[in-house]
Amino acid sequence: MTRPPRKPRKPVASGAISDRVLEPAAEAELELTWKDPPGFWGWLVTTDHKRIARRYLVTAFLFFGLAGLGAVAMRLQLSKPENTLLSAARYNEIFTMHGTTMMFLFAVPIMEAVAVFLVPLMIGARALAFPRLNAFSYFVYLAGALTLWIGFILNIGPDVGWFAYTPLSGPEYSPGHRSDIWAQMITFTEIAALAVAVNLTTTIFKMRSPGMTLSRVPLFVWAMLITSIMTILALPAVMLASSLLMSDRLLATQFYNPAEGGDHILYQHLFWFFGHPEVYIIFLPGLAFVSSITATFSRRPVMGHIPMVLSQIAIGFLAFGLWVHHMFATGLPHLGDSFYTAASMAIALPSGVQIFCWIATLWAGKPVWKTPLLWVVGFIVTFVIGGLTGVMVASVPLDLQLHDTYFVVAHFHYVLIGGAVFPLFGAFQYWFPKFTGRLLSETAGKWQFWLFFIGFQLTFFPMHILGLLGMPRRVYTYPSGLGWEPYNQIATLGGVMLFTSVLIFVINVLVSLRRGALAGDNPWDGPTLEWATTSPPPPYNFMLTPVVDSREPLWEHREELPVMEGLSTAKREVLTSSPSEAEPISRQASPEPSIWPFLSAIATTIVLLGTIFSEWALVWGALPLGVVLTGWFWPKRPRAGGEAQ
Amino acid sequence: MRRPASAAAALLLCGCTGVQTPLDPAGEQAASIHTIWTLMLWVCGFFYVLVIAGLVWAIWRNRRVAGGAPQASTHDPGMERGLAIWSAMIFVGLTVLATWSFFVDRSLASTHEQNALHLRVTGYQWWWKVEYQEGPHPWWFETANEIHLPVGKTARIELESGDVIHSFWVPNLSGKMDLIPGRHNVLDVTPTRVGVYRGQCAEFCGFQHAHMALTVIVEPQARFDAWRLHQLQPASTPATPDAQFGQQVFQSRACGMCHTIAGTDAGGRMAPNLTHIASRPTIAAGTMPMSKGALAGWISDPQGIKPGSKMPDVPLTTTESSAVVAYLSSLQ
Amino acid sequence: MSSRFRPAVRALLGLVAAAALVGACDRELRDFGSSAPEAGPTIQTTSLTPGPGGQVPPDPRGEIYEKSAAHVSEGGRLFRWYNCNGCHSNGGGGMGPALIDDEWRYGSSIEQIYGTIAEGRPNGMPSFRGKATDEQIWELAAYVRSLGGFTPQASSSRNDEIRSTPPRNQVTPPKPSAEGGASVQGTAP
Amino acid sequence: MAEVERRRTWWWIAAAVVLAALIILFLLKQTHYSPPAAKMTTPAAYNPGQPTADDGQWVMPAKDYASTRFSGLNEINVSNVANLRPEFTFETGINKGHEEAPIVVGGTMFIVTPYPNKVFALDLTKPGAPLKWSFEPKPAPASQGVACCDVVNRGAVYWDGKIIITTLDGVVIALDANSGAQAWRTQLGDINRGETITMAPLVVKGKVLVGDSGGETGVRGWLTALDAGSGKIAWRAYNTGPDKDVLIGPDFHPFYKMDQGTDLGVKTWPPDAWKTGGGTVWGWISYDPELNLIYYGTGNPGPWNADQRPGDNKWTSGIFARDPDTGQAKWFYQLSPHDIHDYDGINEIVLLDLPIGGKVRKVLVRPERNGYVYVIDRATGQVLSADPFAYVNSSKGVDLKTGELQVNPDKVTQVGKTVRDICPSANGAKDWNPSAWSPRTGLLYLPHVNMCMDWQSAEVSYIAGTPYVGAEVVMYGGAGGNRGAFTAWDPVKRRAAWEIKEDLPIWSGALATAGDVVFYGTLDGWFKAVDARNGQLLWQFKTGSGIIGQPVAYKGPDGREYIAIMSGVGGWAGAIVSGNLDPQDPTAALGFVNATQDLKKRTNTGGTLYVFALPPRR
Repeated sequence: MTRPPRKPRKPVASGAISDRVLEPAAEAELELTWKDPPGFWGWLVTTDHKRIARRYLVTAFLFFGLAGLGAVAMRLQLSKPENTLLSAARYNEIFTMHGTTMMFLFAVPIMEAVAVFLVPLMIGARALAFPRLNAFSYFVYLAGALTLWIGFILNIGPDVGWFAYTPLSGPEYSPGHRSDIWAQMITFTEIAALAVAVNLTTTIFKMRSPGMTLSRVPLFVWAMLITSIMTILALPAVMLASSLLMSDRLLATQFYNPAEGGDHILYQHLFWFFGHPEVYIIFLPGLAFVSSITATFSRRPVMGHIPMVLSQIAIGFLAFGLWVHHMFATGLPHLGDSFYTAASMAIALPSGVQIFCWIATLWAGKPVWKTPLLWVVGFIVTFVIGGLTGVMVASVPLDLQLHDTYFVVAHFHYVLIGGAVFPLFGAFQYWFPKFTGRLLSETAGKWQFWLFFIGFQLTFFPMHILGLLGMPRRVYTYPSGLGWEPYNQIATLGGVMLFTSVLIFVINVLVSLRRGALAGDNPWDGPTLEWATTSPPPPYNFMLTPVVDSREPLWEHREELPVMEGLSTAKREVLTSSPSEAEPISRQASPEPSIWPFLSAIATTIVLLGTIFSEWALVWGALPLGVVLTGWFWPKRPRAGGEAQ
Repeated sequence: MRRPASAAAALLLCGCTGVQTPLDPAGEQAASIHTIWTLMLWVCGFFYVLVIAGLVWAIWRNRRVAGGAPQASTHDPGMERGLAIWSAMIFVGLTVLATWSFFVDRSLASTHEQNALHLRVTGYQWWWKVEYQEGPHPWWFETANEIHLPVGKTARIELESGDVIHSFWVPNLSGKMDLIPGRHNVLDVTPTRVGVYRGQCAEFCGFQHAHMALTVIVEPQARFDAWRLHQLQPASTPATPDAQFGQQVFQSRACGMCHTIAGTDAGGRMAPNLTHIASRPTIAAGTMPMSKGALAGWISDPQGIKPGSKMPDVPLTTTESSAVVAYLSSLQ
Repeated sequence: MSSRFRPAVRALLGLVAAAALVGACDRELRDFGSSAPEAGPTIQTTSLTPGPGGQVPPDPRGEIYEKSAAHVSEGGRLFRWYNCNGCHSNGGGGMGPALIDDEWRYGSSIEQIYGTIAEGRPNGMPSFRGKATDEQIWELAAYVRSLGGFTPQASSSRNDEIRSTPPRNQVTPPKPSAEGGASVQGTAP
Repeated sequence: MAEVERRRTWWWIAAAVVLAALIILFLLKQTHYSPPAAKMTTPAAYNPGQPTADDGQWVMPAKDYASTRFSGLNEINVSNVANLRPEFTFETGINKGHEEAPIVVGGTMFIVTPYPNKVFALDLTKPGAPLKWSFEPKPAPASQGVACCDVVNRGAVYWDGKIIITTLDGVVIALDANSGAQAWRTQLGDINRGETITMAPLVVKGKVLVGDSGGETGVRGWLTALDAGSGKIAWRAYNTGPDKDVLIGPDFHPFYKMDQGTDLGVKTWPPDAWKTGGGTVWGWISYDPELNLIYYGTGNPGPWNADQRPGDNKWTSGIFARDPDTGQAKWFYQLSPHDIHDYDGINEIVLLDLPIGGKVRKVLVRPERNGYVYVIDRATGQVLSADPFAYVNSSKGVDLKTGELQVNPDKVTQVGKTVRDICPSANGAKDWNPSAWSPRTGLLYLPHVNMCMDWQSAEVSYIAGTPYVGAEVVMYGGAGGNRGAFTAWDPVKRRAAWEIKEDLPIWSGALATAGDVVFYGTLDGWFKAVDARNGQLLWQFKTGSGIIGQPVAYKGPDGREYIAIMSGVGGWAGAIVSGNLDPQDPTAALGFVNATQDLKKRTNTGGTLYVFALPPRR
């Protein structure tokens, strides 16, 4: 794309807005105030949401790669019948690791990472509401991820599926600590995800720039808000499920023992009450990326802002009403199941509305075919198939045939890769300059896109047919003669293409980090506030707080952006505002870098890992945890605060 | 983009026969589910074509305009109307599908066959126990990894689990149903076509989930009755000295601890009942077709063939092993 | 960004890996064939009299089996499959003596328990040699040890059954004095 | 028919009058010293048809063929029982459950101990009852491993100069009563298939009747008749399998339709399951010489897990009437068809003539494990009444039209389901421990339990010689806080006259005497005498160990009345002590341990005979 013809606009961050500008001395002071300590210590103590988000991004992407390697291994194993490349035990471990990693260590964290990076920028805030909590989240997430993968490397990897159904994951059928590691990994990652969700929700409600009323909140932020609220509501269910499982395994409680009044269906209810919203927790951020990319590259705002927002809210609501469609085959009363059929199908409506709006935006706009927009088109083509097969499996009778077959594998990969990973790669391409200051290579990006797109269809489309030919999921091998061989071979081939595509992306990133074109503040002429500051942004994000009077502030004010002063430069201060009208309320002190989040994460890790082996870890582990939390919450000397002007 | 479309077309043509596919129904239940599939495929296919058409149109229309200064958000009544129509279409489509699905579901749930054949299928890691109930007195007999059903008669299958969750799925006959410890599920199956079908466990159940299949043989009533009468008999006494030695070995070694052969002292209930094993089409839950060679292989190296299965490597001499094979293959 | 966190990640990885390697995971060992060296020393059973009996040479297989959670768990399954629970209940005993107390008539070492299962004992304990494979007898012996509280680390807390014994992974290992068996009451098996 | 009955009635009234007259005569003459019956003669119990006085002997555990356990002696009575004191004791040296009844013939008392089934003959004519002879049958030690519920023995029997015993390893032995020399020895059971013998034999018309134990090890139950003189097998009737094995012939006329048909012992089982189907005979046999029928109950079907044996499981958990000469079955009534709670049908059968519906009928009274007292016409097998004597929720009554037990569907046990709060528990509202009947009060004295259970069925393999149970059971005390009860039951009015609540389950037999005193013992060792009319506790004595034996009364060579009881805890109820089981496991001893967790703290093992008498008059 040709650089949009525009006059150089002085972004707020560079402090050159004519009459309202910080003195160089003040600017230096601001820089000093928000700067992290240097070196490794600075890495440990930082509370800068951008640094933490980048860390999150890299870590999550690393696990994406590991889980992808697992997928390739599985595809190779399945490339021919009765293959012996992987043993049954190893295959079961790998598909467990693949699912678990993709869901808990990649999809959720990476979406949160993008949100953690961009949300404060998009709402014109200096920081997140709880910066230290954010640091804590990352460390806890990292500890959980390492627990799982080090376990796998040491041959104690869980082998009970990412859903870890009891009784297979229970004390009788999973001896050793494999299931414990899975269950505790859940606790780790869910603590982290909940903390991020609380953080984002608070930030979005309380820290928007003056003038950014709810009706001016960008679609991206809306999606992240709904995602965060869903996270807060859904994740406790799975933590409950896994904690009860732990307690059954460690303390011989009887939650999942029908002989003593427990129930295996209870586990499934708890798990899917989380598990289904989880899909939308992953997918709504994807929609957020799509909306941002579509708007920028269509050169116009997304058509139907209000229907879009309402659709997202509707998805958020409906997502909690259809978990039972994962359990149609468990023999629950059929009449009740029909309700979940209706709810599951109903969710196609808001999804359909959004698809319409994006296509309409493309239709009405002047689309520029940069790589991010290709990903959007790829998203629509792919995701709609997943959505439609979703309607199919929502039907109770049809699901009884399709459930737990490769048809479902195909379906949810179309939904999750189509609905989240395609937009995510688009988002990488789109925001990479903001993350790093440099552009990714367009050529490599297009190669990556086409390889990925074709590889994806080759891998997963045949799985629909495999499912219809009766191939069940989670089988480490299959007999010949059932007509499954050709489709499996095509899928394996596609899998290799996918892997190559991701390799290209990795190389693209590594090369572009050093040699990529310098991006400037707003390389794509994007409309939202994150483009109003430097790339990458300074630790304090904005020198002066932007004042917003439109949904597309940078398109509205092409010359200069209205700003507001009054936040201290000598100490870390953020502006809080009212939840709906975003009227400034107060100047709030924002915490300094601190080692306590890291120490707290260590203490949490000790407790959680200890409880795999002994319930006494809860007691003794509470001591260090108490110490670090005391340190964390030790009252600071009251500082001068006060009302903003 | 073209790939899925052509593949979808291929899908319509392919897979219309097979022993383990819902696309080739041989039972009433599978047939009525198949109607939903057909309807779904057409309705969803229609919507997909519509979406793709819209997308192509949008891209085609703007093929020459690209970039430029951003437009402001505009109020476009045409677009709103389009959205309303689109939403209405989705709504109608969903209503049709949901209603159809609901009625099929009701029809599946409301099979109240008075005269049904009663069976109980119990899932174990990793095989199926099948028990039949017949007649005024509950004469039960037991077999494993095979189900014989008379054509045209509803079979009421009670589903239970002996360890973890399994799922009973014979796609040509009906949808799947889970076997959950502590719960009791029932599945009605009405086969309408004579044939041999294959079913497989459809819920992950541990190491050998992949090797947990069963064979369903739908046959005319007369043949079924003959089979049933035969199943009620105890095992035939071995005729050859080799087989007699095999029986001795079977009873005195670990075999009889887990397997039953009716009429002998082998009374284990934890593994498949082998009373009429030689008449079954497969061994080791569909892992291998029945043959002397397969039996010999299975007996000598179960952990190599089906790692993790509960069948131990029993150290037998070659003579003992071949005697056991001779004995087992005499159990017609 | 990456250069800044790389040392940290490396340090963390190293730390966790080192910590995990310290307790190398015998417990998680699960081989489907015989996981023990085939040619161990021959098991010598104790004399068929009550009491600790003569010295039984330790067998390297014993430790492998009783430290593996998978083997102990398989032993528990066989304990039910082979009707051991018919006499010994879930360890509390019945027709046979209790296995969760600290009284071991024929010795409590895994080799001695192996001998008891393989050869039987005169007061009613049948011999399982030949009926069960060698590996299964080791697994049974390992499970019986876990009932006695000798291997809480490798034990599961409970089965999906009616509540019976205290959680086996929570049992305090018996005092060393109980090893080798002591008092004998009555004449029953 | 009516005429016959009238004639019979008259006959009985005459007998009763004569008996009463003799008793009165006896009472009047009590001061006279009668010389000891040192010579062993055919005792009165073997002539139940004859109106004779109680000869003061105790020749079979049930006292007489009618199984009344009633002693006509009345020296010890309500007014003086408080003075009862131990006269002598005898230590058996065996620390297992002593369920046996001592046998007294002439001046000798015979005791057969639990495994190793030693026999002791005590000379009652000498002070302190010294040992006259003893006999060690040396049963196979391995038999201990297949005895379900402790290695008990329920007593010996005297016949024609011989003491006949059974041993745990399935042997019947006849000993010369005077010398202890072995007369013959016949192996009946095979312990390698789980067959043991714990019951006391009964001799009827020169035939020793013995059944096998092992309902928990998958045996096939039988009753065998041996020639008392030679020990040769006369006939054997199986309780499962084809009619020819069960000795069902043309004479077989069960009253209810459910028990009619051919080869039901095969057809009511899954193929071949009858071969390991239980239906053992380890309880009591009664005999009616007039009808020439023996009556005995059959044990539970095996395994306990009822899912493995769908069907009615004939002929388990029922009552057979057979011709003692040929063994041919006359009638059968199944008390618990397709038993799902281990309700063995082996309890005592008391043969009585009771006024029912205005006329005296020849009935048998059976306090059954399932919690009902059955009154059954002993000629035809018709159930006249069945009333619960304890709290029962496992069934809702007995349909007198069809004879069927109305099983409570909520309490049906099946695999994959834990059924809670089943009352009574697997040992029944009352187990083997026999009741006593007093013709003086018209009450049946039932020593029983008040227990409930949780039950989980489990798949179980048949492995010869190992337990074949397939159930995890946890028992506990029933409502009311008492685990045991001693009930005086009026079979005519069909209600309890009175009841004593005992903290621990009662596992001892009962004894009624003409002195209107009833005796029983408790698991913690108290031996109690209560007033037969109102249950008032008159006397009690703490013995060395828990009591699960059967009290007997006899007249010593010195003419005094003695009461004897074995003390030695064990059996199913006391296995926690005798087997040193661990109460941490509530399923131990098939779940009984949970109900008697405290027993180890309240008693200890032992094996002692206690004999009581009043202080000799000066």
